[in-house]
Amino acid sequence: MTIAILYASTGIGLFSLGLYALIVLTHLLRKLLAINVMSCGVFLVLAGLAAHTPNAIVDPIPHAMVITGIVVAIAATALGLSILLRIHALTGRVHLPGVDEQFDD
Amino acid sequence: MITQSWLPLLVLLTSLLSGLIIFTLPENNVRTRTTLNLLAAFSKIGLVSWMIWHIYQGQHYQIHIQFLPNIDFILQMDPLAVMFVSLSAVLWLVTTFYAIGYLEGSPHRSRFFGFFSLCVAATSGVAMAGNLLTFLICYELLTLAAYPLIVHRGTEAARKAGRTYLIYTIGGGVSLLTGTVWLYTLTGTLDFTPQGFVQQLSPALHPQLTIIFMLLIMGLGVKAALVPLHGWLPQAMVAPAPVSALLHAVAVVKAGAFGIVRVLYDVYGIDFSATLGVTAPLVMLAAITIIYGSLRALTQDNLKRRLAFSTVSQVSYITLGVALAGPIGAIGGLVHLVHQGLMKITLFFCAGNLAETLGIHKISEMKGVGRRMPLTMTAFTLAALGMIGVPPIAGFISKWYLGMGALQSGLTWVIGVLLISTLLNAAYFLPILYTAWFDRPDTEPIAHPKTSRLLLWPPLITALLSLAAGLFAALPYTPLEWARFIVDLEFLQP
Amino acid sequence: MQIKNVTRSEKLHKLALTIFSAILVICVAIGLMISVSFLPVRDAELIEIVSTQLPASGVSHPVTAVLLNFRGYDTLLEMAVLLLALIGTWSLAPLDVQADDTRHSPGEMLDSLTRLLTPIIVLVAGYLLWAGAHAPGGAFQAGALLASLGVMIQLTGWKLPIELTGIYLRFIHVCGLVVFLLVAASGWFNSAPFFSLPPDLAGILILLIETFAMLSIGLTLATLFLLGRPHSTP
Amino acid sequence: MITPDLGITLVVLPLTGALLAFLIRKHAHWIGLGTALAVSLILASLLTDLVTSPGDYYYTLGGWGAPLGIELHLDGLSAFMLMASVVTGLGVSLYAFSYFRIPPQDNGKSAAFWSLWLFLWAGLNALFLSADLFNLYVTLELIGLSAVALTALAGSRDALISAIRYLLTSLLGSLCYLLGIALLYHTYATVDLTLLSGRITAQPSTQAALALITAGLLLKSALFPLHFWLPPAHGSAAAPVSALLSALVVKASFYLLARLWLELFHPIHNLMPDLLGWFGAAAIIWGSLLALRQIRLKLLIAYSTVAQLGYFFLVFPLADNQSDEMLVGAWQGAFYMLLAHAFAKSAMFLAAGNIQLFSGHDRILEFDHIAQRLPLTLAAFSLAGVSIMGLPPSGGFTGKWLLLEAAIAQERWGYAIIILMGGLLAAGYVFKVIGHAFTQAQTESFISETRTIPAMMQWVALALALVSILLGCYPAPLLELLTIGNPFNFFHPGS
Repeated sequence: MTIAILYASTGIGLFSLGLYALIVLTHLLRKLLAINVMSCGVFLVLAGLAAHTPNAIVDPIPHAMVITGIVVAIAATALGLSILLRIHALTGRVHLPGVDEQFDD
Repeated sequence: MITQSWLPLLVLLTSLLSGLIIFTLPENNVRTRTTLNLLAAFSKIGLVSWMIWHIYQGQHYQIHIQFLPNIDFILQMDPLAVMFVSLSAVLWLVTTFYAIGYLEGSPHRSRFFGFFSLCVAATSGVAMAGNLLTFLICYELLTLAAYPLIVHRGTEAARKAGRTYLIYTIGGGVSLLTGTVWLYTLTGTLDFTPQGFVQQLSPALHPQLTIIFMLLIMGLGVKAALVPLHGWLPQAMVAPAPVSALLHAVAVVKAGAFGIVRVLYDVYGIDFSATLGVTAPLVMLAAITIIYGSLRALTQDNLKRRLAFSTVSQVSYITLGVALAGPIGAIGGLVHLVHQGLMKITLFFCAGNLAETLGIHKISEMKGVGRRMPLTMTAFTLAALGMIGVPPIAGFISKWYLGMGALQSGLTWVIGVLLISTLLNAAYFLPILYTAWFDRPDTEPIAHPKTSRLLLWPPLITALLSLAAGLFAALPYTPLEWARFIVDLEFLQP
Repeated sequence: MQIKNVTRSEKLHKLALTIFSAILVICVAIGLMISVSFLPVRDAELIEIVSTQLPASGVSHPVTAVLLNFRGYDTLLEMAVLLLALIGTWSLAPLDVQADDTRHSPGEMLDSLTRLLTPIIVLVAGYLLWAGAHAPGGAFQAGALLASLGVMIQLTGWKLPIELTGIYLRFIHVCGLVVFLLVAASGWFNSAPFFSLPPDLAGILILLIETFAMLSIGLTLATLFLLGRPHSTP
Repeated sequence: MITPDLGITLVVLPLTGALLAFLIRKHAHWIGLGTALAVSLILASLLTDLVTSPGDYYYTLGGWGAPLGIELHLDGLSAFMLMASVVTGLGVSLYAFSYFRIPPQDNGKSAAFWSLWLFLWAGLNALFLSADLFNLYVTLELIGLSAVALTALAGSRDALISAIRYLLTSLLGSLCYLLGIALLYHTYATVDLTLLSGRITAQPSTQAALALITAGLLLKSALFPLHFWLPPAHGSAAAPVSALLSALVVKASFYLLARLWLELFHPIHNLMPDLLGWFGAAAIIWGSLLALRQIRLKLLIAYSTVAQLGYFFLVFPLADNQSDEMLVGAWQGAFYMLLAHAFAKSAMFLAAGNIQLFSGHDRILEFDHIAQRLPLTLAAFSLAGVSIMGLPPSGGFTGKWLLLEAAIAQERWGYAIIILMGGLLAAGYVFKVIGHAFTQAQTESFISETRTIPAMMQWVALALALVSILLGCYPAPLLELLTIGNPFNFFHPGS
C-alpha cells in the first residue's frame, strides 16, 4: 500500500465517520460539523491521490480542486451556522424536529 | 378529391375562440356576449352547410398538423363527421338561444357560456377527428369542459355529481388512452380508415386486439352510458336544463356513442370486428343497457332523472344498430344519433321550462300542466311519442331500421328487446302525458304563468324538426339519407 | 405507564437507527476502501500537459495556473458561492439590524497582540499573494489570513464606523468578482473565447485578479464571522 | 462559432445582475427584471442559431480545451433545459417584481431575493451548459446554497428549519458527488465528460463512483425515499421561491444524472435502471397519496412534485433498450414531461402564492370564497392542473403519451399501469382543489381581510400555465429540438 492509498483510505474513513455522525446525531451544530468532517475526508481523497502517479509526480489539478472545495465548504458552513443561530433565536432549539411535528403550532 | 383545407379547423375555432373570448367578458356585458355567441353559432352552421354542399359534390376536406413524430393532428370532414357536426351545430344554436333565456340574471354567466362553447368546440373536434389521437384529445377536452357546467350551480349536490362524473370519465379516459397507445404500438398508425386499419395484423395479435377493443369500448362506454358505466349520468341531471340538454343530446353522451361507431367502422372495420367476435357481446351489452335504462326510468318520480335513464336506454340504440354488423341496422343506429338528439333535447328543454315557470321538478306535480303551458307540453308530447316510436315521428324511423337490421343479421331476439323497450318507453312516457293533459290540478293556479319566448321557441323548433325528420325521411339531405350515404361507404366499397 | 412506553419505543427507535446507520456506513466504508485500494496508477498525461502549458499561463506555480487560468471558470463560480453565502446570511439578519453589541471588553492580552500582529499579517498576506505566482500561496491563502486579522480586530471590540458599511463595504465584497469577470470578458475583445488571457499579459492580469480577490475573500470571510456572532433574541 | 459565446453569456449575465443587485440594493428589482429580459433575448437568439444550424457545439473556456481547461457543451438537450430555466425564470422574475414590493416584504428582502435568485439562475444555466464534472460540482453547490438561502428568506420558523434540513441534505448530496468525481479523476485523469466517456471501463472504482454520484444526485433530486426534505422546504418558502425550487432546482440534478447516465454510465450499469424505475414508481404512488391527504395547498403542490419527479425516473428502465427509436422516444417523453412540469408547477405555486397573499392562509377547505374572487389565479391553477394530470391537450399529456408508448411497446405493463394510475391520482388531488372553486354558497358573509393582488402576479401565473398547455398543442418542433446533436445516442456515432 502506497502512502497515497493510505491517505485516501484515511479520507474515506473520515467520510464514513462524518456520514455516521450526520445520520445519528441530532444537534444541528454537530450535524454541520459532521458535514465538515466528511468534506475533509473527500479533500483528503482528492489531494492524497494526487501523488498516485508514475514516479509519484504530484498532480496540481486536485490541489486546485481542493482549494475550490474548501471555499465552498466554508461558505456552506457559514450559511448553515447563521440559519442555525436564527433558528435558535426563534425557537430556542437547536435540534431538528421530525418531519411530522414540523407544522404543528 | 381530397383538399388540404383550413375549413375543418375553422369550424372548430368558431366555438373555441368565441368560448375563450367570452371568458374575458365582464359578467354584465350581456349584449356583447349574446352577439358573440349567436355569431359563432350561425357562422358554424354556415360553414358546415357550405361543406355539406361540397361534400355532395365529392369534395373531401382534411387538415394535417404535425403533432408527435409519426402522428399528426388530423381534422377531416367525412360523411360520418358531417352528420355529427351538423347535429351539434344546429343544436348548439338552439341551445344557445334557450340558455340565454334560461340563465337570464343568474350569476357566472360568462363562465357558463365560455365552457359551453368549449364543449361544443370539443364535440366538433370529436366529430371531425381524423385519427384516434385527435379523437382522444378532443374527447378529453370535452370531459374537462363539461365539468364546470355540471357543477355550475355550486350546490353540494352539484359538487357531488361533478365528482362522480369525474371519477367515471377520467377513469374512462385512462382506459381509452391505454387502448389507443397500445393499438399504436401494434399498428404504427392511428388514422381512421373506412373498413378499419387493423385487419392486416397477424392473427397472433388477435387476442391483444380483443383486449384493446374492450379497453376502447370501456373508455367510450362511460360517456355513452353503457351499463354498468352509466352511474354518472342520472346524477348529472342536477345541472341547469341547458346543460342537461347539451350533455344528453349534443355533446357528452353522443361523443361516446359516436366514438363507438368510429372504433367499429374506422378502426376495426365492421367486418373484422365481426370476425374477431367482439360485436356480439357489444350487442348484448347494448340490449342490456336498453332494457335496464328503461326499467330504471319507470320508477323515477323526478322528471329529469326519468329522462336521464331514458337517455341511458336510447343512446344504446346507436351502439346496438352499428354493432348488428349489417347495413340496415347501421342505418338505424346512425340515424338515431340525430333523431335521439332532436327528441331528447326537446324533452329537456320542456323539463327546464316546467321547472323555470312553475317550479315543477316531479312527475307527480305535473297534474294538468298541459292546460297551463300548452305549447311546451305539445312539444313534450311530440318528442315523447317519438321516443316511444309512434309514426311518423323520427323515433319510428330509427326503430324500424333497427328492427329490419336485426332480422337481416339473424338476431331475432333483438326484435324482442326492441319490442320490450318500446313497451317500457310507452310505460314511462304515457303516464306523464296522461297526467299533464287529463289530470285535474290539485290546486287552482294562482296566476297565469308566462314562459319567455326564448324558452318557448327552442323546444317547439326541435320538436318540429324531429317530426319533419320522420315525415320527410325519404327526401335528400335528411339524416336518414346521410346515414345511408355513410353506410354505403362502410359496406359497399370493395 | 404510557410515558414509559413512549420512551422505550423511542429508545428502541434510536437504537435501531444507530445500528442501521452503523451497518450502512460500514458497508459504504468497506466498499470505498476496496475500490480505492484497487485504484491503478494512472498515466501522467494531464500532468505533462499542465507543465507544457505552464509558460503560457502567466504564472510558474501550477496550482495557481490551474486555479486562475486553466480552470478559472471554476474559481469564478466558487467566489460567487462565497458571496452568495454572505448574501444569504445578511438576508437572515442584515448588518444594520444586527442586535447592539453588549460585548465583553477585550482582554489586555488580545488587544496588544492584535496591535502587534496587524502589520505583520498584512505584510504576510501581501507576500503570500505575490508568492502565489511561483510557490504555494495566492489569493485564497492571503484572503484567509486577512480574514483572521479581521476576526481578531472584531474580537477586540473595534467596529467599523456605520457610514462605511454601506455601498463602499459592499463594493469591496464584490470587487474580486467584478475584476475577475472583466478580465475574463476581455477575451471577447480579442475575439478569443471567454476567459482567454493573452500569454504576455496573463501574469499581470492574474495578479490583478488575485489582489482584488484577496480583498473580497478576506472581507467576506470576516463579515461572515461578524454575523456568526450570537445576537440577542428579537 | 457564435452560439456557444451566447451560452456563456447566459451564465455571465445573471452573475453580473446578481452583483449589481447586491451593490445597488434600492433598485435591485429593476436590475433583476432587466437581467431577466436580457437573458430571455439571448436565449431566443441562441435557440434560433441552434435550430438554423443544428449540431453539437463545444466551447473551450480560456481556449485551453479538455482535459486541461473547462469545456461547455451545447446540444439539443442542454438548449431544452436552458429554455425551461429561462422561460420559468422570466415568469418568476416578473412575478417577484410585484411580489416583493407588497408591504410586508421589506426592501432588504427584495434585494437579497434578487441577488440570490440571479446567482441561482447563473448556476442553473452553467450546469446545463457544462461538460466538466468538477465544474458541475461547483454549479451544483451554487444552485444548492442559493436555493437554501432562498428558502430561508421567508424567515418563518418552518422555513428556517426546512432550510437547514435542505442544506444538510444538499451538502451530503454534493459531497457524495464530489467523492465520486475524485474517484473518477484519479482513475481516468480527467473530469471532462467527453473524454471520460471514451475512457470509462467497468472497474471497482468506477462502480463506486457510479454509486456515489447516483446516490448524491438522487438525494438532491428528491427521489422517493430520499424526498423527505422536499415538501417542507417547498411548502414553506415564499411563493416565487417555491416555484423556482419545484420547477428548476430539483430538475437540475435530474438532468445531471440523466446526462451522466447517457454519456458515462450506460455501458457499465447493471441493476441500476430498474432500481431507479422502481423508486420512481414508488414516488409516483406515494407522493400522490400524500398529496391527496394534505390540507394545505402549498404542501399539496409540493407532494405533487415528489410524485411527478417519479415519472422522470421511469425513463431509466424504459430507455434501457436496444431499439434506437424507442429509446429516443422514452427520453423525449421524460424531458418533455419535465418541461411541462416546470411551467405547470411554477404556475401552480405562483397561483398558490396569490391565494395565500389574498386571504392570509392556504387551507384548501376554505377556498370557496377565495377562488371565485381570483378568477385568473383559479384559471392558472386549473390549466396547470390539466398538465399535471396529463390530460390532453397539454405538455404533460404529450410526455405521458411517449413514456406510455415506450412502456407498452416493451410490454412493461407494471410501468404502464403506474403511469396511468399516477394520472388518476393527480386528477384526484387537482380536483380536490378545483372542486372548491365552484361552490356558490355564502360569498358575501365570509369576506375576511383580503388584499388586492397586482394584476401582473395573476397574469404571470396564467401565462405559465398556458404555456404548459400550449406545449401540448404543437409539440413537434420542441421534440425535434431535443434530438439536436444526438444527446440520447450513447455511443456518439460519427460526429
